[in-house]
Amino acid sequence: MRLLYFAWVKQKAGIAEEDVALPATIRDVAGVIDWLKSRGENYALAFADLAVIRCAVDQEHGDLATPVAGASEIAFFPPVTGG
Amino acid sequence: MRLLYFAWVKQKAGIAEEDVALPATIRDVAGVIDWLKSRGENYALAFADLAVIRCAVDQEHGDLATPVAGASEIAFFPPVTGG
Amino acid sequence: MIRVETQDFDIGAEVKALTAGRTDIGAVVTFSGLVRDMNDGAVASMELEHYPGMTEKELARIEAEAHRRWPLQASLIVHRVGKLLPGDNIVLVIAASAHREAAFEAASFLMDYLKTRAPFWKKEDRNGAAQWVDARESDGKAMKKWE
Amino acid sequence: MIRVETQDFDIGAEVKALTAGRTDIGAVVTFSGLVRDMNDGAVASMELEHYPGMTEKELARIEAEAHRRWPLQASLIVHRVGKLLPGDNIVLVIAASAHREAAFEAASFLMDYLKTRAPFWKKEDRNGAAQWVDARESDGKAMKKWE
Repeated sequence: MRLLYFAWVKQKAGIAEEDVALPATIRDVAGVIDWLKSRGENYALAFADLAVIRCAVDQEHGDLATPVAGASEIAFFPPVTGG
Repeated sequence: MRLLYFAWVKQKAGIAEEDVALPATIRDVAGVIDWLKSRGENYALAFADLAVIRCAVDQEHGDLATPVAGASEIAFFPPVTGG
Repeated sequence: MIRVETQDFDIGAEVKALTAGRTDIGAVVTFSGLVRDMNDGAVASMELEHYPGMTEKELARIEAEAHRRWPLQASLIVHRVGKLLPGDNIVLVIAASAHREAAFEAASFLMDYLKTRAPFWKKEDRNGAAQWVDARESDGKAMKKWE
Repeated sequence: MIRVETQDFDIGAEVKALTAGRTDIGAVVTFSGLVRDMNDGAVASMELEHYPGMTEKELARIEAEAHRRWPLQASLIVHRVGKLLPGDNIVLVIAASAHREAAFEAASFLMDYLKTRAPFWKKEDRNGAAQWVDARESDGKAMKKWE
């Protein structure tokens, strides 16, 4: 599964994208974030405040409860500020 | 005093503009219209339905009750349809 | 700024002229109205008549009222007169502001007021017969919402 | 139609391209958003980051939703990415309809949805320091009115 990071989430995590093999026990986006935070201080920093984290699963807006089974791409980013 | 007519009011009255000397007894736009109707069939035709007559006194929107004393220009026209 | 003229306008050039050299404008809304012919050729052309003198005064009053109600950095009203063909531009309104809400509302207000107060009259050449266009009741209603 | 690109756009040319040869369009509303620098030189430049792939899908979803809600003859969303300077264009939205109410509402809707759902992020170079722009609470409220 491909993970993508944008804007200050990318900056804090120190990584733009990566391919990972998620543990089979992870069911939703919240599970992915918990797992990432356990992998390193950079992720703990990027995901310190979940109120300002947004996500997309296979390029559609999701939330912490969105299931990740079968997904090929999950992206994490701050609230959007375009336009 | 100058009288101006626009759009189908002009067409029905058969005149675009004219200079007139109003009787001193005429106080408002309604009085001007009554006086015009007495002057000829063309005015009677143009002002047959007052619900669709609009007017301006000295280039500001008015209505039947707008005073005409001291005015130098009164215009009669249908509801506007620009834009 | 207001203009009443026979020639066509270029929306991009007008927006550029209003915003050139400025960095305090964040939002520009334009409205342009065009001659429609919904019935495949029924409308051959349209003639725009107006009340010279009052037209300019009324457009200036409408524009001033928009500036009184919203924080606008710049605005423009251009209305064409004379003979126009289906697809031709009739009117252009531009409202520029720091924020988009003000720009959208002011442009919409300018059009609603212009439609009900600016002394223009449309005459269509429809199937060979000249016909004055009737005022739309919905235009009166649209203006009332700003009162 | 939607486009994500680095180059600038010309509002007039885009409107002409959407309306050329048509006589069923009576009203065209455009919104353009520009890089602001309210504090006299504090913002030297801005960088627009986006999520390639999802951006295009999301803009297409937003545009399709506008066509579902209003009778639109044509529409366009153009969003620039990369480095921009104060006064530069950022985004262009166009909505064309038979009547002005639909064109105004659809353009406003497109911007409110774009502002809260399209995956773009602004980073300002402000007094020499790069700073991610915070989302405005008012944008979330603006979107809620369409629900």
